[in-house]
Amino acid sequence: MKSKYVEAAVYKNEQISDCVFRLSVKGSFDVKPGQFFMLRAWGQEPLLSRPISVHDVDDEKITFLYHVVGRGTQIFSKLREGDDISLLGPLGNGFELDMLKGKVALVGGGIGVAPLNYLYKKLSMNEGVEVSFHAGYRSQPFGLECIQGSCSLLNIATEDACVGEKGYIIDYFEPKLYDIVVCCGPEIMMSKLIKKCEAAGVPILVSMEKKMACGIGACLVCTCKTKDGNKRSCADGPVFLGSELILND
Amino acid sequence: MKSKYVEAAVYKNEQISDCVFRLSVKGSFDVKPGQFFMLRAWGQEPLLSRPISVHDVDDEKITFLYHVVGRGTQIFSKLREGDDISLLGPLGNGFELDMLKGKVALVGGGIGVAPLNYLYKKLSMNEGVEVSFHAGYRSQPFGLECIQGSCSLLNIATEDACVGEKGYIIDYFEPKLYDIVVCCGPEIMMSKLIKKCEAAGVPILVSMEKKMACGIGACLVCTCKTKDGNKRSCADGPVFLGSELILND
Amino acid sequence: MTSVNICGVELKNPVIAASGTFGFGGEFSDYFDVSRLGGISSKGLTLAPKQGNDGVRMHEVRSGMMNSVGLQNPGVEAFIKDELPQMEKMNTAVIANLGGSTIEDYVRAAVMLDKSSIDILELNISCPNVKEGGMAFGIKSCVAYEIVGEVRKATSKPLMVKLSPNAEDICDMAINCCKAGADAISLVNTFKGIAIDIKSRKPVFENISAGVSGPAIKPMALRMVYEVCGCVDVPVVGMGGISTYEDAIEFIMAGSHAIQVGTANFIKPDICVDIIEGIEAFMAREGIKSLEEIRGIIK
Amino acid sequence: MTSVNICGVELKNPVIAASGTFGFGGEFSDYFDVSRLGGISSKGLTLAPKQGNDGVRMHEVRSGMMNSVGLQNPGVEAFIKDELPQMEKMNTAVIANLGGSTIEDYVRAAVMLDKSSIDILELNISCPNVKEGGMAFGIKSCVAYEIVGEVRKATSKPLMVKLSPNAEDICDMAINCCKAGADAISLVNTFKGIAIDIKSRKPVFENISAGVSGPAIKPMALRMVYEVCGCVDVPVVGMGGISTYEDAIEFIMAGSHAIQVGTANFIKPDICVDIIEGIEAFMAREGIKSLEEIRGIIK
Ligand SMILES: Cc1cc2nc3c(=O)[nH]c(=O)nc-3n(C[C@H](O)[C@H](O)[C@H](O)COP(=O)(O)OP(=O)(O)OC[C@H]3O[C@@H](n4cnc5c(N)ncnc54)[C@H](O)[C@@H]3O)c2cc1C
Ligand SMILES: Cc1cc2nc3c(=O)[nH]c(=O)nc-3n(C[C@H](O)[C@H](O)[C@H](O)COP(=O)(O)OP(=O)(O)OC[C@H]3O[C@@H](n4cnc5c(N)ncnc54)[C@H](O)[C@@H]3O)c2cc1C
Ligand SMILES: Cc1cc2nc3c(=O)[nH]c(=O)nc-3n(C[C@H](O)[C@H](O)[C@H](O)COP(=O)(O)O)c2cc1C
Ligand SMILES: Cc1cc2nc3c(=O)[nH]c(=O)nc-3n(C[C@H](O)[C@H](O)[C@H](O)COP(=O)(O)O)c2cc1C
Ligand code: FES
Ligand code: FES
Repeated sequence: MKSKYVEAAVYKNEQISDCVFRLSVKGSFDVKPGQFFMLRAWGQEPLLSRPISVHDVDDEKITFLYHVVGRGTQIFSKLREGDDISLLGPLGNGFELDMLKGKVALVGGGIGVAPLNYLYKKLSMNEGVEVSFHAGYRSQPFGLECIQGSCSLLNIATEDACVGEKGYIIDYFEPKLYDIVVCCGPEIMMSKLIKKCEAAGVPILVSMEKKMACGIGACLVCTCKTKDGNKRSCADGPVFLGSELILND
Repeated sequence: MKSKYVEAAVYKNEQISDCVFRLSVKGSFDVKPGQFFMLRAWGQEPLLSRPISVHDVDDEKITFLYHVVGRGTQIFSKLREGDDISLLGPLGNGFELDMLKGKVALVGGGIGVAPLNYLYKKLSMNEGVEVSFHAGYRSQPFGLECIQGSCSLLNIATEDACVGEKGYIIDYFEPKLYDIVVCCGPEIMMSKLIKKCEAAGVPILVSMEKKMACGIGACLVCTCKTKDGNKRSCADGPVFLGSELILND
Repeated sequence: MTSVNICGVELKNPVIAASGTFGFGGEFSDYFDVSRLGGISSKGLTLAPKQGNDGVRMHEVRSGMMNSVGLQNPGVEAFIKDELPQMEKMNTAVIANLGGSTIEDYVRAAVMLDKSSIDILELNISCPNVKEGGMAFGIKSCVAYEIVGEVRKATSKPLMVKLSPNAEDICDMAINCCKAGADAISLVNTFKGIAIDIKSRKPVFENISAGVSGPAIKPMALRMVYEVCGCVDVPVVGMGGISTYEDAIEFIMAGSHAIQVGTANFIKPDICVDIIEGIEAFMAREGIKSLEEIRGIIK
Repeated sequence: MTSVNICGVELKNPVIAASGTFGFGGEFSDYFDVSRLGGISSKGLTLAPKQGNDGVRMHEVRSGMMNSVGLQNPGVEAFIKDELPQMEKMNTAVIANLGGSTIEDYVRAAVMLDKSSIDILELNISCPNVKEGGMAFGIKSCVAYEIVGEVRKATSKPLMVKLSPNAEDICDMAINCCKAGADAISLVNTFKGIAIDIKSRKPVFENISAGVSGPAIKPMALRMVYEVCGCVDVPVVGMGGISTYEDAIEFIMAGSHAIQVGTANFIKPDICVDIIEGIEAFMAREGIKSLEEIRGIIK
């Protein structure tokens, strides 16, 4: 699981929804769910590589799910089979599977489902774990291929009510029913859910997305405020216990 | 022949020799031989577009021949059919076909043969013009597909003697045999040939390659020193009479 | 409404083509209707015609370019006779950009321009590519104070002074120019930089240094514009690396009344139109009626 | 031979990892053998531990980035106890980068470092991201003179003073630092810039301004290094936007004894090795036996 800088080749890159793409890269990678890679598929511009979570891994490739939002992800969206891409990783602490026992709820918002897919896959191989999946989207759901049909409980909410409940997934989510909650989504969603879980006395793990430069813990631009001082979300995170974090608002 | 900024699609891009590629772009263009386009096949970096001469034109496409030397031409070399490319042009004065009568010698050095191909094609359709072609290369010749077999006199010299005479083409070239000479190649080659032609009293046209920014005559970074003051090689050139130019050395 | 008023001159929108990057406007009229522009700042003029610098004049750098044109221009007299008549017909504000190397030359040229039909005189005290003294004006506030004062006496045209980012203290410089009579401030001109050709082991430029422009300089330019807007009361025209409407809005939010677009004109000849339309669309989207609502809003 | 001598310290090659971009070296040892480096300049230290700035700390710009870390660091004492022992084992020159906001703090920290095993003390008088006074040291030569003089008295370690590109007059600044006892000069630190979030209509950074680094600043940084090399006799360590061996050679040809690589470490963790190998290959190709042959050759 040692982190490396490697140059690899694109296996497949396909659009799976409005602005959402799935990219697979050839190679064999040993990764913990919740870890990420710094990806780069260009020479000089943009200057920095882009942090993207691991969506899936198998023997011959690693898969990422990404939302096209700006310069870097736009370049990713144009990649074709065989194109060069460099990967730095795996990075970050990832989810501690040993902590995830009993009734585990995975809660994803939008592109936040990306890392939860691989976590789900790993968890569902463990004994004594009962996983449920809760996903919220603005509109059409995506990234649920592995989960649909396999997960005993899958709740979906969409803001435009095109699938599942209408509104925000966390409004339909009851922490008390679970032993532990894992959330990945927009910061505002995570902070609301942390409060809800705290009120219910249920522990929650979240994956923080801060802007990153080095990705390996050296530059200190990606810090999160925690009760224990500033922590680097790339190296000490991106996964934090909700109870550790000091969130603004 | 009005210059425009257009976004077009790549028709074909193929490597034809070591570091030399031929790129065709879809569209119908009305161009004078010796004119060029500012090409851009990237978003932000490099900042400036790249000036490339017209190598050939037909009803459905325009063709460029280019040498991969740096950041921009490297990006060109990776283009594939259907990719986006923008073109600004045609730009520059081009060759005045009316001046080219009688025995006309076209002398190209390396990638300098690029614009001479299209000039050859146009000239060979004119009555009363007898064209010969003289091309020098470091090693393997390229860009002579139209000329080979059609041109009554084709002389080649290569520095490594792999084809034709060994050495520099201008050392095998006798201006006195011609009514007018046209040269396109490295600056040092053109300035030597200008001297040789001056000594022989034969007029010569050359195509100057200066670094360009705007390509349309506004920024004044591409000036050539002439006996008539500084001239913009993008708008007043790139074709100049050898006798006009003040060359250093 | 995108219209703005700069020292009494009404611009239909805040987008001005920057000096030295747009010639006298003619070259660009082939590509778009230049009357769309808020204004055009002419190629830098000098009293006498100038051939400009020898040697390499341009070198590309990361997200930018360096130039060493050295104020090649036909001189003020020829400008008024041969170029201004065309510029007048372009139906946009005409700004004459004036450079020089002695106070006397500046003043004599200003007197000639005063009698012409130009809308605004942009005094370039900052060209880094002229050897003889041109740069010093833009570096020391006291020198700038003197020259602006003399030119002020020579003209009743609206006087906009263009600052160099190489000034020792940009705010002090702006304040001194205003004290000396500037009606507006524009900034920034190019940053002084160098480049070396490692093969020949020589500087790329004969003058050694040259002026850096383009997106690379934007964060620094924006900072200087913000600082100057905070310390003078006259309108400020910001520039430096603007290539998108977002960049333009940033400069306006930092306090600029108008903005100039330079190097970006080389990316796409009608990029100014993209920027104007982008500003209009942004205003519509955000419900902004007048640029005043957002000008300097970050303060 | 790529080795160079900086104020008595022998570096195996001229490539030093720049402060704030390389932590204390440990994070990078996973990716390459850090003993390949000429040296490592530590994350900027202060007397007391610092949590750094709040809010957004990084914003990407064209060919560069802006940072507002604000000297987050464990403090000099913890550095000496927890980090220095590891750094010593890295078999490369250890440079302690020292920042601060008062002369007293600088002096007390320097006294502590004087007793440690560091090879060089790099005095950062130029951090743009610390509110209380940190910046002023780097702007006015007279203030710099005073602080360098006081630190000089406090330490017998080789003293390298790191200049800010925001200095009013970079040459005067360098000369004053040398007069006050600097054994070497390094430059440049980051350029002061700003960025605005046009959606929220607010500056991106809580401190409003932040430090710009990366390839975008190279032409300006190289110009300043060239100018400083022309006016001081001590070794100069150049930096600012270096990301290739060609960039490094340019800085050496401008007169640098050694160079530092900052932001480029984020592009590829072992980019310093590419630069070292590129310099070696260039020297071999061009028949250069020692960097002295090309150092300052453009003068
Ligand atoms: C640990 C981690 C894991 C991530 N995993 C995924 C993933 O699996 N799939 C995915 O689509 N995205 C993921 N992201 C977010 C992704 O990194 C950003 O969307 C991407 O960097 C944007 O790059 P861009 O060049 O396209 O956009 P830019 O042009 O750089 O910016 C566009 C917008 O995205 C925001 N943004 C830029 N960088 C980041 C960042 N590092 N984090 C959050 N927002 C950012 C900007 O503020 C801006 O609003 C992850 C981020 C982190 C830190
Ligand atoms: C009017 C004109 C017509 C041209 N026609 C052709 C053509 O048909 N085919 C072709 O291969 N090349 C042609 N060139 C040269 C071509 O423009 C350059 O090779 C190209 O811009 C290099 O871009 P780059 O990004 O790959 O290299 P860069 O990384 O920009 O530079 C690599 C090397 O090329 C040199 N160079 C850069 N720009 C120019 C330039 N504008 N002119 C000359 N040298 C330059 C640099 O000094 C450097 O040594 C022409 C140039 C001009 C001015
Ligand atoms: C090729 C070129 C020539 C220039 N000539 C002048 C000039 O004559 N007078 C002047 O005041 N500024 C001149 N400038 C500076 C620009 O007007 C502008 O201030 C600067 O380039 C920064 O803006 P930009 O980054 O948008 O280009 C010139 C810039 C370039 C690139
Ligand atoms: C994230 C970051 C943190 C930095 N922290 C420090 C610091 O603590 N002390 C210091 O002297 N310079 C610091 N710098 C400045 C760099 O050491 C260097 O001077 C500057 O970035 C220019 O070089 P570059 O363009 O190669 O990055 C920092 C730069 C960055 C990007
Ligand atoms: S991105 Fe550099 S420390 Fe996290
Ligand atoms: S490239 Fe601008 S005038 Fe020729």
